[in-house]
Amino acid sequence: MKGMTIIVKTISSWVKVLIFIFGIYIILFGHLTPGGGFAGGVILASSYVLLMLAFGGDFVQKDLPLALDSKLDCLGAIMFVMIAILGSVFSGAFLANFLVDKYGAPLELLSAGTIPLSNIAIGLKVGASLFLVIFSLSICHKGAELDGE
Amino acid sequence: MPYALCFLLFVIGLYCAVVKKNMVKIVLGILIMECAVNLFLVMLGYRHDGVAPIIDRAYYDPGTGQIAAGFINNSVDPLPQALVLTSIVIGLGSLALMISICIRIYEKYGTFDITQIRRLRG
Amino acid sequence: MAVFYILLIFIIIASLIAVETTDLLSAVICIGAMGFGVSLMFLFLRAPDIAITQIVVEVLGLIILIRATISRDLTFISGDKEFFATIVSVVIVFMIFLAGLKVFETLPDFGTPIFAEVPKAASQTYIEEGLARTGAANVVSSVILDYRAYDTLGEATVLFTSIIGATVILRRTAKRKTDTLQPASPS
Amino acid sequence: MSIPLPVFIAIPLTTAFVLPMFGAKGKAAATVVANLATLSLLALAIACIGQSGVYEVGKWPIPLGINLVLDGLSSLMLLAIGVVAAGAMLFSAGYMERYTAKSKYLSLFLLMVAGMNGLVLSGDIFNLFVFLEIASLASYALVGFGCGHEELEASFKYMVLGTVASLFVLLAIALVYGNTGVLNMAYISKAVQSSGVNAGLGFALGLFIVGFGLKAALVPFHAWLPDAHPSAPAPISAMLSGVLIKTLGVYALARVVFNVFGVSVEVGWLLIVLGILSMVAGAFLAIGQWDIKRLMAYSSISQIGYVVLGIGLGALLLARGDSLAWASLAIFGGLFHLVNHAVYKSLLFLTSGSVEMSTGTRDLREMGGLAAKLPFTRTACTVASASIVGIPPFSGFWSKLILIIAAVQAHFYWIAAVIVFVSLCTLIMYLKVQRYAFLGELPENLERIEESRGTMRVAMVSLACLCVLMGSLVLVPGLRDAILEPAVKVLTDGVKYSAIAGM
Repeated sequence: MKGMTIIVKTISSWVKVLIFIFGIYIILFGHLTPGGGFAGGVILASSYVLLMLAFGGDFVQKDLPLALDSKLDCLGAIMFVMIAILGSVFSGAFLANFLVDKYGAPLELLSAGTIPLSNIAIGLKVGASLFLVIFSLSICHKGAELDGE
Repeated sequence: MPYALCFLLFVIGLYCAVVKKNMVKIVLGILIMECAVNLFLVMLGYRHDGVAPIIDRAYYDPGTGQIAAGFINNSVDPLPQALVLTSIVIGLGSLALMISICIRIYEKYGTFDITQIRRLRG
Repeated sequence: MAVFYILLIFIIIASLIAVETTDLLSAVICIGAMGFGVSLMFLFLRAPDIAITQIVVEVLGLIILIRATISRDLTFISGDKEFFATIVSVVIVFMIFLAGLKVFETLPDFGTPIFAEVPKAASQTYIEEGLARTGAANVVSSVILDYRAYDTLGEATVLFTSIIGATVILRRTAKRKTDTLQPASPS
Repeated sequence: MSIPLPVFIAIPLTTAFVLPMFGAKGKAAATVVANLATLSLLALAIACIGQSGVYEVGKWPIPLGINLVLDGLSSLMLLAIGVVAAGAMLFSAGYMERYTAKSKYLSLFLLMVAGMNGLVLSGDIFNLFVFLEIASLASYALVGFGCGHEELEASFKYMVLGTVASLFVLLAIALVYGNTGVLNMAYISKAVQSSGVNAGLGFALGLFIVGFGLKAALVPFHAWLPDAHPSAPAPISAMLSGVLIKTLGVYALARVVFNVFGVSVEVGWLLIVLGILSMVAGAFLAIGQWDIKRLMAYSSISQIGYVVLGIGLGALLLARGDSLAWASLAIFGGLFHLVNHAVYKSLLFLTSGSVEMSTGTRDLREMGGLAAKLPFTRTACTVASASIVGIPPFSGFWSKLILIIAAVQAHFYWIAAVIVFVSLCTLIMYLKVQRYAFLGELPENLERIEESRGTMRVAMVSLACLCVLMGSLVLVPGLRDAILEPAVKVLTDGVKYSAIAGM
């Protein structure tokens, strides 16, 4: 896939950073304002999709190789399961919020126990996996070898 | 009455998924059905002149830890919203899988028309 | 109230056009319009969380859908299945619709949620105690990530499953050719 | 309760999330890890026999949180899933070498197992839907795993019907929530008892029956099964026919009908009619098939009919207030047939996979005389066929006998006649398999074939041994009281399930 004109490239390389930061904001403030891990993760993915559309697939491959992307996907999922299992280790029940009341006061950024951590894990997972699938779909027709074996 | 319109949307999606013979149209029908169910769930929790289930500083007293009665008595139902969030994600996942299958079938058969894709007898 | 009717009728018209148009790309764009209508509807229904999620999902979903339809030479496909089958399906679907209309009389009226009528409903507890017990000011967030976090674990797994499934479906070579030690029968 | 219930979900999920990282080089290690996971699940399921309990996830009391419920029916299903998953996973270790992306295959397999385990343990109706979707999505992808023409087509058909079924279930859940305001199944049951089944709940029940019926491939909704099950790789066919349609279809249906809404005469008759339609139509369609896996897939429709017939008969008798003993006998027959079918149908699909791997074809007309070349496969296939046909002392005989006795005692003589008739049809179709595949002349191009070996052989032989021993589940009182009786009691108790909710 070839890239677009220089104007589009320049603008989207700036806009991409803004979208990325906005996605991180949505994830981190998920327990206080509308949004959360899922919406933020989709926004993270869309920033890379924008980059892919503007610069072409090969450019993004250098920035975020598919192998790394697929590992990030697994990593996010494992993080979430680990939070769940740690709940049963520290608090005696699967998925228990074992960090609640340990830090922060209500309505502050650092509060709500494991909820922000879960948001980060989900955001990572969703962002990586959605980018993975869109990228796979876009290189599919070129006959390129996917990250199989 | 809004419920009935929502159900009409569901039925339109069902009609599209059952009757159309283009694979992408079938996928679109399923998307419409999904949207209708999500909308229906959120509508179940709506309250006239309600407020969104998010506590901001106007409703919260940090000193006593009390939540204002204006929030407790007027908030819309948060539970269906949580369910819909889950079901939207499920919908996106199945959309991705379905479109992948569609694209591969198009590669193999060169068409989206399910009446021409008949290697298997039903 | 009026805004809900306007939006619902807009959504229904958009979906009807999407169903009946013969051009796939227009159909996909109409689905996009429907999705944004639904997103606005969520906003007016006091569900900003879902409105945000719906809108970003709609954008990504449109990208996926357009990927499927664009640069396909055969986008103009009209017509339905055989006439008889169509009539039968339409009749069945219409009967489901008529049966469904009766059902909505049993629900509480629009605008009076069920949890207000049920004593000690879970939703009321979430609203009253959610902040104190979980520390999250966003009650929806406290429900999906604490009270019902098990659902969210399942949801993340669904996404993981479908992505693994999609990459499996899209891979180039599926079967090895090395170990066919038997003489292949002419099929 | 000694075993924390989330283990049943946590083990397969964690393994499935780790496996894709192994990639191509760690294929052998990935296979070992996946087999360890399924074996440990089997061990845990055995340890759970006879236990019961409720686990509140995240320490939230219901109805605030989600609870996991282990009762007789759940532990029976867990056991069936554990046995079939362990056998199929062992078989895939050798069989799946033919395909690429094996680590992703293993991951999807475990996700499917996790979905089914989560479904049978869940005590919350929306949570049940989420796990149903996990298992379904994994199975859609696995049906299309070969990426050939037929596989993709079957997968698309399966996926469209499956997604529509899931949306019906979701709409039903929304209606139930709109009417009762709760999602926990015990609380819904309590609310239904106090309010009665009004139009909204009745419509929801109809949607549930259609949705789960689509997943179980009962006859008006069976269109996807004869394409999807043969197209999948053999171990996956074994999983799909062996446990998936039962967990997603029959178990969920039984749970909703018996424990949540309570039985009624109409629903009982509906289930009986669906069951008989499936039995007869499936058997007739199966006899005409020449593709060995397609024949077995149609036979699955027929056999699932027996299960639904038994459960429906029980529901009818319970709703009429007839003798409890005959109702529980009918349900006993249905559930015992469910377990039997899980074991012998998965064994049959594994043997068909072994035949296909050796001969390279699935067409019965191109086979013949394989008995000398494939002794292990032949023995396993004969044992499983004898079971499915119902030759005493194999297990299928006992479950059919129990169903017939229950039907006769309830004065439904025609149902007993239909059961005998369909058994004869089953006999014909499996005699056909034996005759054309294993006996007769060996075609020239099959002179040099070899028997499958290693783990595939181990899997087939152990399942065949189990098939022979299955009869003891009903003949040995200790085993019967430990495994089947509690499951029957869960269904006959009906809406007493709501006791979990407290007062």
